[in-house]
Amino acid sequence: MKFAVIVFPGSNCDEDMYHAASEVLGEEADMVWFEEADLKKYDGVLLPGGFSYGDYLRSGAIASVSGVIEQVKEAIKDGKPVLGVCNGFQVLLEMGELPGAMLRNKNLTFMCHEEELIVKNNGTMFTAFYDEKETISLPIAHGEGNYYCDNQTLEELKRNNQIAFTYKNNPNGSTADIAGITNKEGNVLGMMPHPERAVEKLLGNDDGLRIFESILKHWRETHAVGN
Amino acid sequence: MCKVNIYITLKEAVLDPQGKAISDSLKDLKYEGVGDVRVGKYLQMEMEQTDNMEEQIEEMCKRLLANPVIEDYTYTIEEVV
Amino acid sequence: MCKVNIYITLKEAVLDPQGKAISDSLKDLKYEGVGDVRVGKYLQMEMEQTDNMEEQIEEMCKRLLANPVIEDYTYTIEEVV
Amino acid sequence: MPLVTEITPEKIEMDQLYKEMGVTDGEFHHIKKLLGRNPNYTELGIFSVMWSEHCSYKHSKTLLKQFPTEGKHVLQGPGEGAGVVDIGDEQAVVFKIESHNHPSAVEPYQGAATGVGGILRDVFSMGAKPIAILNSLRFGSLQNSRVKYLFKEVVHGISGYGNCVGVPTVGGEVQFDDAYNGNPLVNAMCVGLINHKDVQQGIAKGVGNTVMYAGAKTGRDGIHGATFASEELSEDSESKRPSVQVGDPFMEKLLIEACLDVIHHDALVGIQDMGAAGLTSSASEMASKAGTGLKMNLDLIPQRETGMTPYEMMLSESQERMLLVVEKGREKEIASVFERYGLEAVAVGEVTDDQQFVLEHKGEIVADVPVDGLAEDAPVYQPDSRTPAYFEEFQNQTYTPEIRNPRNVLRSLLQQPTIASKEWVYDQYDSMVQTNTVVRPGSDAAVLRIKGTDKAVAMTTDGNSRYIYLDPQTGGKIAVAEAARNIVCSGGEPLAITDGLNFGSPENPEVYWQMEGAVKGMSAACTSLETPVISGNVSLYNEAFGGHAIYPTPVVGMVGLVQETAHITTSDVKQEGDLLYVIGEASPEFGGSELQGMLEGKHFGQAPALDLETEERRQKELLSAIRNGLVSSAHDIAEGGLAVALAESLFKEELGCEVEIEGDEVTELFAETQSRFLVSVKPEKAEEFEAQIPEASFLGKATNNERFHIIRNGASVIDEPIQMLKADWKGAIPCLVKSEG
Ligand SMILES: Nc1ncnc2c1ncn2[C@@H]1O[C@H](COP(=O)(O)OP(=O)(O)O)[C@@H](O)[C@H]1O
Ligand SMILES: [Mg+2]
Repeated sequence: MKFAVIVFPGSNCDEDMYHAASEVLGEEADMVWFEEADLKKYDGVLLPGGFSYGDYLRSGAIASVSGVIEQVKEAIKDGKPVLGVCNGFQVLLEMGELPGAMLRNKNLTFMCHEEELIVKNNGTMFTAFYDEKETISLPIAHGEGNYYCDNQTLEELKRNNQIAFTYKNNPNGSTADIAGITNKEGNVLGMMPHPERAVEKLLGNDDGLRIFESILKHWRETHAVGN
Repeated sequence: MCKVNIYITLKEAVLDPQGKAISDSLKDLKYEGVGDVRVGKYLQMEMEQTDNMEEQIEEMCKRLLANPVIEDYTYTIEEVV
Repeated sequence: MCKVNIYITLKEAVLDPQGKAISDSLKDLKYEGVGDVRVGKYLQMEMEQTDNMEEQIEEMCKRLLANPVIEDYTYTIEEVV
Repeated sequence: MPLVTEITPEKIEMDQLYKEMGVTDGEFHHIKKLLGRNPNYTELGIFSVMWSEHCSYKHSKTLLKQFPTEGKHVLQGPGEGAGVVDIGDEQAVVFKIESHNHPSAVEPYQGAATGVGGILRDVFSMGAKPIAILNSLRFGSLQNSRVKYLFKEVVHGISGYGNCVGVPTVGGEVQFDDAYNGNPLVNAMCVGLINHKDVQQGIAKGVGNTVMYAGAKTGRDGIHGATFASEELSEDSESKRPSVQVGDPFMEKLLIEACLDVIHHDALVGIQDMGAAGLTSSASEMASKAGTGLKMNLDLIPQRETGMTPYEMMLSESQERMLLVVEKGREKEIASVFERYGLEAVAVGEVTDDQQFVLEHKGEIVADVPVDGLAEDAPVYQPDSRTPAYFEEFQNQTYTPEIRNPRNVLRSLLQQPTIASKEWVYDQYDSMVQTNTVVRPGSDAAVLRIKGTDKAVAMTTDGNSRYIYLDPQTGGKIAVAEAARNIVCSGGEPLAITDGLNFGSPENPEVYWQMEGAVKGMSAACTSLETPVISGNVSLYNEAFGGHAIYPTPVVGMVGLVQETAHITTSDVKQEGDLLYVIGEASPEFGGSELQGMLEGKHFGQAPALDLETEERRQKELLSAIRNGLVSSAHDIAEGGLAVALAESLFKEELGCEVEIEGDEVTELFAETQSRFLVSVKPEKAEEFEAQIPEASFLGKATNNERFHIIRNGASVIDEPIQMLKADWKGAIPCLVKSEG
């Protein structure tokens, strides 16, 4: 499988995402500079976390109108898996590909530590390797991770089973403890916690690796390659 | 040349933790008449005057400057010489 | 009850990286007449009317709301019923 | 800004205007002699910043010469942007510490943020990829509302900048003491990783080559910053406030990427960041190092504001700017590297052969001064030194604390902000980005793996200024030894240090005496622990209104090499049943201790003694036991003594302990005797461990009953639920920060 890791000006978890996909998962991956991307060549798109454009104005806002975005929309339409982590989640929200918006953390400070998550939906192409209701632990690192949506949207998210992860102990004030959601079609996942930071035992945690493995499994199943 | 003043505020239904923190500290500092505080953005933008200026500003606000899910915006245009 | 609108802006000589990034992005989006953008804060504060209101607001701005090292502020007071 | 160009050279001399720039009568005459005429305003400005303490080290140069700077791992000692140390496999680490004390006292968010930005540039201008940031902070009492504000904003500033540029902030220290009430210390350290062949130099070689300017535009930021950083804080600093510079971490991130690209370009000759004294120091230093001259046309400098004078451009401390020297005719190639990141790189001058620093503006020569005059001929002073009366007095004092209830004492100690958990601080820092952080903040040293190898690097900052105040020489030794202990406890071999020397006014003979002693002590420890000084920074005149000098505060930033990731060790006791040992005996040493401060409200008496031979031997023995896989956890015994070290080691897993002590209770529990370690060992390794470290004495073991239990002569001395102690320790700083006042 071939992944594109989109690099925006000021992206800073791009290399981590690349490392997870290529070195740890062992699949092909490229870091593609936002102006030079040709996403047709890729099977999946990874929108990295951290920051982009200094997170000026609102996190993810400037990236969400930048040059590569039309192609990301194409990829989504084509049904390719698109994973947005942290800043990538914020970009997807700002693009309108996922419902809702991010507010500043309830306590107004940036926070970086591991949080326990509950897998709410293991039926997605991103979560197949988890058990339903399994508790996993992933690092968070954000200042604007307080997920907001109105009641109607929340009802819809629940009805469509779009909530992928919730926090066990809501750290940031997110509506309904939401940590990650998918689009209706199920091929876009946005999540604040960083799975790419938790793929190696040496760093203390590999709970995040199964997200990447799930994507790969799904791709293999849908692209039964005879070799 | 014009100066466009854009005011971006959080929608009423959206909680504003920053506003709340400010209001709380003002009360701590014994400013007793203070009630709710809401924090928004105030953008000052230089812009060349054109015919469809308002249209353009509306568009910028919708596309980039404000996030319609959580924010409202208003603006004023001043001419400068 | 009053509504106090407070506008906090960066002092003129102070760098505004955020404003610059926004202005660059608007230019990328082909809003060509756009020049400098400066980002400030817009606070809306509820406050009970008192005699020394302006004095109080001045003081709040200096002590807490604005950072006098790099920011200026102005405000308006609206009465609400 | 006044129209400074209007002031004539004659008037400068007549009205002694040079004094306003911090230039003394003697220095002014020296300048006149160097030029053979009177300097104009721009030239004088250039001299004033180059000869400021910050750039010229005029009051500290003779001391700095005492530091050992060479060693088998050192590839580049002091002199360049940062020092370089070999870690094998053709790789090296590059690191340096720098202070931003004065700017942070005035505008804490931006002061701290730009401190981080500046130290990053020092490292990536060497060609190294920044892999970690550490921060060493000192504040006054958190009861004070201004201090609370400074503390919060400094931490926000570091997190705001560091998180955005994507370099993890992995460690540091924060100490609180009334001595810093008016004058906080903000020192930031950056560690970078580089391949030997990529090491760059800030050097303007090759007559005719082009000088290029890259990055942010020049504005009127921080003018006088460099001189400001060398003046005592006064009421007047308030009015200098607008000169505070604002950082743009987004720009910095782009600059990092562009610079790490450009170093691979063969058209690049030299590269240097614009730090203190901006264009002036970067340009003149690059020329001075190459023995060349340099000519710039100021009309070509990218400017953010209109009508800037040469003086303003040359003294501006706008952030996120770099100066490059590139082969003539290949400017476009270099510019295109920067363009990709949306950055501007423009030619602004050329390298000349006359060893003059020449500036042109609007068709006129506005400055023409000898390069060496700015750098090498800068004045050097040998300040007077005098032993303060307090020192003699302290030498004759013995202090024995009297306590009634060790349980309450322990609980209070754990809540002292200097001892309490710093999680409130480091939770705001992204400590994991770049996915190398194996040991995050909270243990003795941070440890980062080096991708593609089985190696790791350990890093820490340390420096207990109370000991240094009591006895600069001993305290200086302790600072280096403590840093090394933290590296060793983490499984690393100490390699080298960077030093941040923060003191009061060197013109005060008693302060200078402190400087002398501290440097002497540090040098001795560096020599015996084989950790040479490869870079550093001096911040003087740290005196708040009324001439209250801070405690002498040299900070040691140390990096060590962990040979194999399997050696990585943390301070947390891992599981029930593990055996607890202490290496080194306690003696009744309480001068400068946390306990003394808590009970007496001040520090006095003798600093704890340090024997460097013992220190070195114990460190070597412990490291080899760790490498042999015998040690499950290791923690140095520091502030608060054994009781605090033991509690800290049990918090993570919330284990209990059953420990038996002998001898004097207060000494055993709370003395701050040096060169001691608390170690836990799996039962099956006990025999081998004891054979390797015969000096280790058995204390007891970790239990699963969650009680912190200490016994003496068969009776319980302390018996508390570990969760309660942990809550005391974890809650103290958040509680102080939130409280009103
Ligand atoms: N300002 C800070 N920034 C990041 N980490 C910090 C800071 N202050 C303390 N820490 C972390 O907290 C832990 C304990 O610090 P400290 O009490 O100074 O340890 P030690 O006494 O072993 O040097 C260390 O891991 C340290 O890196
Ligand atoms: Mg330690």
